[in-house]
Amino acid sequence: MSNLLDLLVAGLATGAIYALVAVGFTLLWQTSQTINFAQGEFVMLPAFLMLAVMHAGAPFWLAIILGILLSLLLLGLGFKLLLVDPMLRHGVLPLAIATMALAIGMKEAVKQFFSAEASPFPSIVPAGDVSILGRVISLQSLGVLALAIAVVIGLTLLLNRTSIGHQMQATAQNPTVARIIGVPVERMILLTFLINAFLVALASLLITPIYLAKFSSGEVLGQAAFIAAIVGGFNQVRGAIAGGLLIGVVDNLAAAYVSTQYRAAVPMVLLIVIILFRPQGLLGRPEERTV
Amino acid sequence: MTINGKYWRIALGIAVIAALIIVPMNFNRYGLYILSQWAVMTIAAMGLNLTLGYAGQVSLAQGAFVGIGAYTAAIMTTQGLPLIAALGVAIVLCFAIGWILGYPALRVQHHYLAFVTLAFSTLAFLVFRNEDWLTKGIYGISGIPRPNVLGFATNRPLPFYYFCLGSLAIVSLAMWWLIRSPWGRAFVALRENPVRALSLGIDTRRYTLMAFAIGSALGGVAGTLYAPLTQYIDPVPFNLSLSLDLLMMVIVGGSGFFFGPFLGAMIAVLLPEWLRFTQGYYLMLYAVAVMLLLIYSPTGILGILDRYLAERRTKAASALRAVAKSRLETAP
Amino acid sequence: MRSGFFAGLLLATVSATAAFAQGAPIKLADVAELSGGGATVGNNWKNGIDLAIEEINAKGGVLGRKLEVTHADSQSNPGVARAQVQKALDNEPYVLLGPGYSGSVKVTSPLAAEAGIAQIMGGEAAELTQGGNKFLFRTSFGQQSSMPKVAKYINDELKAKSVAVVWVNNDFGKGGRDVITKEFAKYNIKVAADLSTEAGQADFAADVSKIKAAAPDAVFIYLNEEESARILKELKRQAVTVPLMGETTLVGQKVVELAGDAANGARGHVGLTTDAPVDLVKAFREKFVKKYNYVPDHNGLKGYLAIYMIKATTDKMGKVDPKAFADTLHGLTIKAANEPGILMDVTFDEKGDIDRQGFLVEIVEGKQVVKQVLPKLN
Amino acid sequence: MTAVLEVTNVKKSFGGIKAVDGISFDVQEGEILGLIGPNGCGKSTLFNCILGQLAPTDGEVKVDGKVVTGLRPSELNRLGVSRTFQLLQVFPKLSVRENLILAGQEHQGNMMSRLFGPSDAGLSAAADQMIGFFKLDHLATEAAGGLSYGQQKLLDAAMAFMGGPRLVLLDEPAGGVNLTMLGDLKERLAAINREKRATFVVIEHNMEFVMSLCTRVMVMAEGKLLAMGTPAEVRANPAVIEAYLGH
Repeated sequence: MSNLLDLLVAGLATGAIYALVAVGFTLLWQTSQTINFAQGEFVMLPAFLMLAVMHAGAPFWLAIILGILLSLLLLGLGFKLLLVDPMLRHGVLPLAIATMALAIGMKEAVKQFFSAEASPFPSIVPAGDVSILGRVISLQSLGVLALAIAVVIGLTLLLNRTSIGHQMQATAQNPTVARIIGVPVERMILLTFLINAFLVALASLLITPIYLAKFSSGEVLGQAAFIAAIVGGFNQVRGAIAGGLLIGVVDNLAAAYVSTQYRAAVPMVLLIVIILFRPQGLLGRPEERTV
Repeated sequence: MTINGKYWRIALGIAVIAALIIVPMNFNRYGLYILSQWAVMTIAAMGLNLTLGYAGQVSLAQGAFVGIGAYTAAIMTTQGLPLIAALGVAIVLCFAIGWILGYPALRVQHHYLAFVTLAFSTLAFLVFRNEDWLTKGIYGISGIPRPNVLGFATNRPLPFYYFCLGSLAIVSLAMWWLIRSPWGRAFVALRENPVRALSLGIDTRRYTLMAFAIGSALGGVAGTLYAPLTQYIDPVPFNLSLSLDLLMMVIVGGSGFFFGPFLGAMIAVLLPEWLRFTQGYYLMLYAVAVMLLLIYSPTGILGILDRYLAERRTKAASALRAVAKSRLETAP
Repeated sequence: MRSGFFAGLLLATVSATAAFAQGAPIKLADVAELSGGGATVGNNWKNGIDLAIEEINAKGGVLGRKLEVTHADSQSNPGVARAQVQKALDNEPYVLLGPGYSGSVKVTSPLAAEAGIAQIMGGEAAELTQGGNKFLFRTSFGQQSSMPKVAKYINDELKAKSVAVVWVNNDFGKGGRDVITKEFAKYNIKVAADLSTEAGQADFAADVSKIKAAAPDAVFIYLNEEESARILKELKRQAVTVPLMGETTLVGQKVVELAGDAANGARGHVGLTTDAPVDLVKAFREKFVKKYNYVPDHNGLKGYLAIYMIKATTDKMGKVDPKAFADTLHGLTIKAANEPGILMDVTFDEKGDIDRQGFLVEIVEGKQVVKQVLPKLN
Repeated sequence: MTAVLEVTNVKKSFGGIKAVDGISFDVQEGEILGLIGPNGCGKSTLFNCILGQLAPTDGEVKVDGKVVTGLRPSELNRLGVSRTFQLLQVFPKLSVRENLILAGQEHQGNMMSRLFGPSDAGLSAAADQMIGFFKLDHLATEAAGGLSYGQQKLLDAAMAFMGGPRLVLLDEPAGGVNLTMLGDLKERLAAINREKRATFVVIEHNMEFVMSLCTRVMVMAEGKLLAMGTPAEVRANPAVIEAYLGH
């Protein structure tokens, strides 16, 4: 039983990471029908940007700020202007495939220009542990969990309580109508790309001390985030959060109780079951099909 | 297309086929190996092109089907069974699994389908790796024999290349027949406009499943050739990246074009060769090139060609129309 | 398109000129995991090769002839490795170097044997040298020589009766796991938990809690560098205090760098390490860091040694003879006193396996400390 | 005379909005029924419910006395119910002839004969006849996407007739078609109606077109049936004038 509790806590900590990555993923889908297959690599890159700034001699705090700014520029603005905008008219699928190519390109670029080796990364959360109800939990895990909760609250407030949020929701639901009623649709779409870039940079900052900075570290993360988004509900921020936490827990329980050799299979089976029986996800709204 | 154009195309076709038969006779073993690999990958990409390019259903599982085919061939031929038997089993197996995998395609589209097939890809890899009793797990299966075809041993690289080329020719003819048949027309209808297709009596469900099943079966065919080509297989080559590579081949060459996979596979197999001077940068350059290509032409290289020809035709047609119109206007 | 590609292929064929003309460079071919999952392995191996060749050429080469190497990328894929090796062999190199992955070695070694060209590779799987291939040589201990030493240590020194085995589920990890489980059986050591993990796995919480639940006397960890670091951190977090034992990677410099404090107390058998208490190895490490700006793992050493194996063998023959190369290297003992580049005395047996001294080390305050030197057998 | 189509109390709501609210009517063999009404009154939704493209919330649809609610559009089509769409729905990359063969091929043979049989499913002659009938002769091998809008509209209609349907539902066949073409289209539809005893239901905004082509006209407003009668009766109906001229 105590073992189970440990696994749940560990699963939630990992799941919170997946959730953070999945949230941005669903935002992009909602406002601009972008399936970003490079989302995992988007989390991998900011850490390297920060490391590069530090190698140039800057202190950690400055590296964080510059790293986030560079992420906004490259992964937000650059991604939208250079890839999404010119591709969007071709439809969902070509864009999705282009992001697959982008993922390969990003991994290779980091490997060539930085290193094929893993690098350690400083932690903004002190590396200690705390004891809660007799469970030892690392501060890093708590930090990720706290941030994930903060992001949900922050995003929910932004979307539901501010006029920008209402405009974003209008854009997500029906861009044509939104444009007619005077929503600056283009600016709202750009905003979601920037929010996504900010989220992945944050995720990178929190995860890399645990996962290490490596060119390939986005692969697992990206896949887990997709699955989380689909399982939770592609068109809901809270769905992505719930999906992330669920996948984290399921993965840990599978490793403990099913088989370590097949642990990777369990989230996949969950994914297939969800898609077959509840394609809108656990918390998602069904998307009315016109057929 | 004018009569001249038609003859010119037939002549070009014959020249290419003759070149594929004659030129490699002087090739070293590596050249033959690469060409054989190209033939095998083209078959797999043709299967995916049917699913994706003609029927419009995205699949990230083609690599897994190549794996299923390869393991079927490896397991059966190392037990002393002939490759042709393995081929039969692989086709039936992949067809059946592809059919089942097509069911999600009836419920969901696009990205969901991509993830279902991606999940399947991962599951297949895990089975290849974990089921030691069947697949010898991570150690792989070695000593896969090359077949005797019509009494000829294909141990040497050149005969084996001809075996691959012959298989490619058969598959190409079958595919040509398929896409020119009413089925091919139905697949295109399915991709272009499923709603309209339904209203014309086209059973989109059955055709979708067929597109998946036939495409997957061709993946299996490619796999049964892959195993004797490398003579050793382990689970690693059949992970997700093979599926992604095949997808890129179809997209780069030209999805929905008959010759797209030929071109795409050639680029993918030979690109490392051409870009060797770039050292480690070639994958990066490839990725960038794919993105640029997709931005410019989402239907790949042949899409560019097609657009160019279409523009020329439209220009010619509108010129004709202009002439006809001016005649009408000047007529008394 | 097509004609360009044929022209390219023809060019490649024609360019295989007379490789062994006197005074012309000696051509070596390397096929390694320069991209894909084994990129770390392959790039270290490649850099080690380049460093050694640079040194040798700076001193006038081998028998007065320069060494020249071409690197090809196997993309960590046996199918590609086979193609690249085929291509390398078509150009008739003096010796074939690589690959590093055992699976890739398995598919390529018959080709090299058929061509009669010696292949010096980085694979460690036990079975590679068991098949009677007369042209295949290791650069490091195979698992069949290192694992018995680990098992003996666990039995004699740690006095463990039950051990949890954590391994990465690829050919490297599975191979090691299979050999050590057999060795454990000889000592009647029970495998308390048998945990397969994925390459690139980030989260070891579930694995470690399984280890805790099994309550073994020791844990044997056989993972790649990053995963080793992650599991060490997790073991520390979940307060697992039993001895942690590994082979080469667990106590490597990279793991210590990545795992920080959590690496303290980890022990392992090391065949090749840049931390060996051997002056020549330390000098190698300095040269490598100076050139490439990072500390190599044992694959960097393997690549470096491969080149000096070629040099020593060729010097011994007194001529550049690819046919006699393998015969000469079998049974050869190379002494570091005569050939400093070989770093430590080494003997090759008839199977192509090596005999060299090894070390048992422990991480103490972030440093590798050699607890025991396991001498060369003969 | 038997009723080819019987629609009984069909309802369809999206969320809380009732797009079609209890419509009943029937169409006799050989009839041309016009369906008119302001934009958004539920005409196209009704079409989609009849044709199985949308599942009706309630109600029943019969074709030739057989209940067809719940059948898929493709199954309905093979029973002889065909349609066109409000927006152009030809296959732009296929040639005109290929478009027509596609429209007819599922009414021939079975899956196997469609795979192993001739490439045109034996329909080349029928397609060419249809091409001639719609006066598209010079365009037979052109890609459909390269045709003018009016020509595509003709092709779209021609495709609906390839399977030899008993009942055809046409959704704004005249929309965006120029005057000359419009005359052609009307004349062709009338000819098919006469020669093949095909039954039509036509949604159209072009009053002149509806009134001159149809034998009976049905008016919908806000999801309900407003009026039904001959063109003259409907034209004189005050409720219809009210609905069209605003509240």
